[in-house]
Amino acid sequence: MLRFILRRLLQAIPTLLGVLTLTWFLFFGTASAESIARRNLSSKDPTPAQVQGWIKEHGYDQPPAVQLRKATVDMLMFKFGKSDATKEDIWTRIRQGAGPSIVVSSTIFIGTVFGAILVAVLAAAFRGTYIDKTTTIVCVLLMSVVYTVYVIGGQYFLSKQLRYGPIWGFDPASGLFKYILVPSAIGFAAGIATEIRLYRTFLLDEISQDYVRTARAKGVSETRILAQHVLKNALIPIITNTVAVIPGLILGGLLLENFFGIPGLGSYLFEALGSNDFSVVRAMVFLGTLLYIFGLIMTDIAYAIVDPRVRID
Amino acid sequence: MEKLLQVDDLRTWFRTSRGIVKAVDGVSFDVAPGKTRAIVGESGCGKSITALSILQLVPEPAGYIESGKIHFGGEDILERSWTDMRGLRGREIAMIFQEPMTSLNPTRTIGWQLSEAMTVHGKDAPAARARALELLERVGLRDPNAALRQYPHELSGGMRQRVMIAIALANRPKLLIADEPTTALDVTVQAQIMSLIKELQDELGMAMLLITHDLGIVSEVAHDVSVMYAGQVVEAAPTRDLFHDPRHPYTQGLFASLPARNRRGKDLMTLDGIVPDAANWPTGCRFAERCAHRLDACSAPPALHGSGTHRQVRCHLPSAMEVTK
Amino acid sequence: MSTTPPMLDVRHLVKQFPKRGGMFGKREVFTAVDDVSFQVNRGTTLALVGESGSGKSTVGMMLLGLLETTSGDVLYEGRPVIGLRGPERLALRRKLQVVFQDPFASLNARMTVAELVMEGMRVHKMYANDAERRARAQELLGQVGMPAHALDRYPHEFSGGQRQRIAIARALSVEPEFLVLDEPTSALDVSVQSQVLNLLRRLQRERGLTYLFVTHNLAVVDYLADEVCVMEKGKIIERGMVEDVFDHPQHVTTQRLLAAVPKVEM
Amino acid sequence: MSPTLLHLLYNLSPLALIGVAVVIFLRARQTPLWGEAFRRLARNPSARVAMAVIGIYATIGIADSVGWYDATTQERRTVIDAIFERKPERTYSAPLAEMTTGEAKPQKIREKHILGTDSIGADVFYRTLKGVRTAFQIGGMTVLIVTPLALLLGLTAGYYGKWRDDVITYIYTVLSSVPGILLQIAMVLVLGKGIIQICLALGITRWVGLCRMVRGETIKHREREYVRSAKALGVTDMVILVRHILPNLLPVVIISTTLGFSNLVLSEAILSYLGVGVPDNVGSWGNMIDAARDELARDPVIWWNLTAATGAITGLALSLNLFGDALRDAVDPRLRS
Repeated sequence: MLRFILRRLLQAIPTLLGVLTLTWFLFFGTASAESIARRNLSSKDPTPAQVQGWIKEHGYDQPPAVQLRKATVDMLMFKFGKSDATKEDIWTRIRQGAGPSIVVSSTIFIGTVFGAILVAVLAAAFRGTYIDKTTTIVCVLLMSVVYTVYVIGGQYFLSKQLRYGPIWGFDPASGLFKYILVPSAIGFAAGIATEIRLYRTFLLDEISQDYVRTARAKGVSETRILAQHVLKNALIPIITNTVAVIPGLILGGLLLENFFGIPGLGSYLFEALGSNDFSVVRAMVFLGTLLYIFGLIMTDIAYAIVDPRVRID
Repeated sequence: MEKLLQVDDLRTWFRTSRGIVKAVDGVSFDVAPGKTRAIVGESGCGKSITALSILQLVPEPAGYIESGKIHFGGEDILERSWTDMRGLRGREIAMIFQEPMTSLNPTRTIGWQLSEAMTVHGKDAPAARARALELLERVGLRDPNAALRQYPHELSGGMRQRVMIAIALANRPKLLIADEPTTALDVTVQAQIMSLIKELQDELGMAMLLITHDLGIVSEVAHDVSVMYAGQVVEAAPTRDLFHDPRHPYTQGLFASLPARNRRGKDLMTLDGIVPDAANWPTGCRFAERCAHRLDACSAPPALHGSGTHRQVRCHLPSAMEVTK
Repeated sequence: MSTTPPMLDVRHLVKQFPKRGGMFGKREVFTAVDDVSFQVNRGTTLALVGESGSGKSTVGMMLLGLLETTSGDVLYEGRPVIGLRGPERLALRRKLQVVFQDPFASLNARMTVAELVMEGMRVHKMYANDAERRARAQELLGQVGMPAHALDRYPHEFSGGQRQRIAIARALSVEPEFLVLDEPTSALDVSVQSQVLNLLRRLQRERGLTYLFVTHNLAVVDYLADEVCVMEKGKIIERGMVEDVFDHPQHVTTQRLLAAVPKVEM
Repeated sequence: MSPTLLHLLYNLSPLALIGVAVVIFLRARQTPLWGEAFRRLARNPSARVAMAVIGIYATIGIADSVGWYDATTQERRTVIDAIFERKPERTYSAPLAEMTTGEAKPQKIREKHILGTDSIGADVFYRTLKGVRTAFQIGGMTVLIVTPLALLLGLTAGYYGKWRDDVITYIYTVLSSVPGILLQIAMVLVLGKGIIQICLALGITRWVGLCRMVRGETIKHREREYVRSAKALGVTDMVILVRHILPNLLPVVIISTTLGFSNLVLSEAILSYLGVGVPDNVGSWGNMIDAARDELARDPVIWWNLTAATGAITGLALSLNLFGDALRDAVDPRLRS
């Protein structure tokens, strides 16, 4: 197993290098330092002196070799430098933001996965009946609504009209629950439909397998077939489809956090977008990628654990 | 003699986009205790659906049993609900399937799947475990102890089929339904599996319904044969009688089309044309279109003449009808 | 004792596949075909029999150039064929054709029968135009016993046996001399199998075709083939005239194979 | 070139698009697979409703693409502008309101703004209609980037294998390692705002999924007997790819493209909200939803702007999803007997 993990980590290196090249190209290769400076400077028509001053101050005048180092080696060492806009240390902000983000997004994640499994199992158990059909239609409807509408509408109804939670802010000391209730509910509603549809397909794929017929011929009840045979097999694609996003939960939700004033990494990125803060966006892109690659490795490990057919040596 | 299984005028139909497909359309046969009846026929003749109908395992919701009676041990088991059938499945009537590669759950151990066959019928877990080991030994797995903890993908096709047999025989059923049990296997493995089934059948005094398209296997294993064509039984007889003296033109054609040494250099007999569409059977004899001996009478559906114990033929030809007297 | 060289001369053919190995592990290989040699004479049928995994189909694929060989030579009419490229390879492909096991898989469902049968003629620039090719396709379909209206239909409108005839017509369209028959009747019912076998026999008689018949069905071999090679684990373990091998099998595996075939007692 | 002539040429593009679509449809109907699929679709009531709704949207989009050069304003005016454009009010009014509020001399506006006006007085119905073309542009152009790219690379990687496969797989592994939304944001940030930029950003991130699927399917088909027998006949690789394998992949590609289209329409709204979407001067549902955030926070609440945009975008996405699902059912070989 250790060898397997080690090998998988080694395999991630070329991918990581590729991503570093890509981010470097995106942030240093395509945009000129001057254009970055102009966008960041508050005055509408900055003088060339202002622009040059900004470039110098933020280190965009350094030779390409140094910029390449900044985009690769420094990134790998988590030396993200300072924000272009606020001059805060990016890594400090990331550490501060991880906590709130992970609280909200993992609540949503766990709720969505378990909720979706539950509904998908019900739909599969009653496949072909109106219960199944209704579920499908509701899912398609839920999937057709824009995420922003969930957030805006959810906040308006749940927080403003029904007052289930505060509209703004995050103060765990005065009770975590009330701050995460409404954002979690919104995230749950926005995300569950896709998962239900996916899991239902996985379950139905398994139900049509030959081994289910064998189990029926043995005299096993439909409930037991669903719980002991089908679910166990369907969990393999379910797990391998969800594990990859787990590390990324740290990044939180871009819109949700911003909307409810949750001081997580999502909010941080949102602010950075608003202020054209390239250095922060760069750091977040790298961090997100790193977490995702880590998630993929976890997926492979999870696969090896849950599926006896996968050989790890 | 009292019949263990008696199927009367079974009709299993499917709702499809092309209309109702009458896959099994009036099939009757019986199986005596301890004896083997083979149902032979070519692909699409309805033989597998017949087998699945007995256990009410026809794929739903498209498939359904339209009418007919299935008596098992004197009781009409079609009267039983799906849930009530569960007590029968795997305990009184067991079934093995064609595809050993996919018929076992890939994520459960052999031991687990074998024990389950017994625990769902009330055996406690330790006893089931002990019997599982015994069964694996009996069906000829080299290392039964290890096999208990193995997953299906770790076994070869032949070994998996042995496990399927062990599962089927776990509760000492009175009837085994074997649906093409050796079709997916290599010829030497086929022979081993078939002889294992026969051996265990004698040991348990079990009756068997063997579904196959392989006339060679029928000839070696079955006591009685029913030949199916286009959703119906066209001829039924004790194996020896049927092989020595096939009466239905279809059965005759089937035998004459087999390649063999003594037919070298000569053309084989062929049945020209194709099986009619199951969504739209002809009103008369369903074989008439391909039959070399077609009569005017063949535009009317022939009945299955003859007695159940001797020979039955579904044909208007005088030569076919004469033997049934 | 024939003095003419064999039509197909296979010498020490080997095919190895790399086993799935990690980046640390040594490159291990699996030998699917292990030093196989045989000859096929013009106008005869050689059967290659064996159980699944014996390497018999792999041999067929290598002869057709659908699979690269690891080592060994194949001579067709005395000329080496391995590693041919460009026009020479194309010319060889005209002479060597194949019929596969599964007529449901070997005909592209998105093409009409006419397109399927004409495709090879187009590739080899046979006949002046499509009208002539179409006429030829119709003729070929007639020869394999298919109705004329089949031309503009799609494969799924036909039964398994009919599709196999279309596949045969497609193979014949380029006027080959040698056919690799890879389990051509295994997916068919007996009553249909006999139609295809009769057709193959007739075509051999009329056109002097040479067959390499890859199969596990010993009854078919006994009926159709002149010579037989029995394969096991990539090696040929026994070869000879069908009557000799079947009546007096020398190798224990051949004996086991023959004994395992259920006999129809009539 | 005179502006008038330019606009005439401009008008030809949607018409050409319709022409191509009709020709493809008529040809596809000749083949057994699509002919049967269309018959099934025509029988499926939800597919019929979905197709009708998509048809209405498409008509609006086309009407908004056909226009002329207005000499007085020196701008392009489309059919939609001519019919539905309303003079902006000074401030908001509710749907079918009698009067605008906040006017010194309240004027009668009844039946002028059926969906009301937003907080700056713009007609909501007109803005909603203007969003249609943007949605189709973004969806359509992105699909035009995604599908050929994914097909070309997926078929190449899957069919030839070896080093081509390694390179292509590596490229898409790297791309898919960057979380999609982050990559899109980064790209628009770098490229600047604009419809083309959004399409590029969406295209670059979206082709991976389709490419991976095409590659997988191609590998499956490459081993099929029909491909082998074509090879044995001497058919060239290019012909095998285009004439044999591609037609067999089309159903999955078309279904995933339809479902992807609805996703793209939704993505535009999210990107616009994040400030990396459509420029403010282009009518888009994303921008309307963005504006609605403030309108909900004020008192009295302006809800109709959000409702109209949500209704429009959901209607289109829902129809596309339903149509995609129905199409999948219609070509799914498992449902055929």
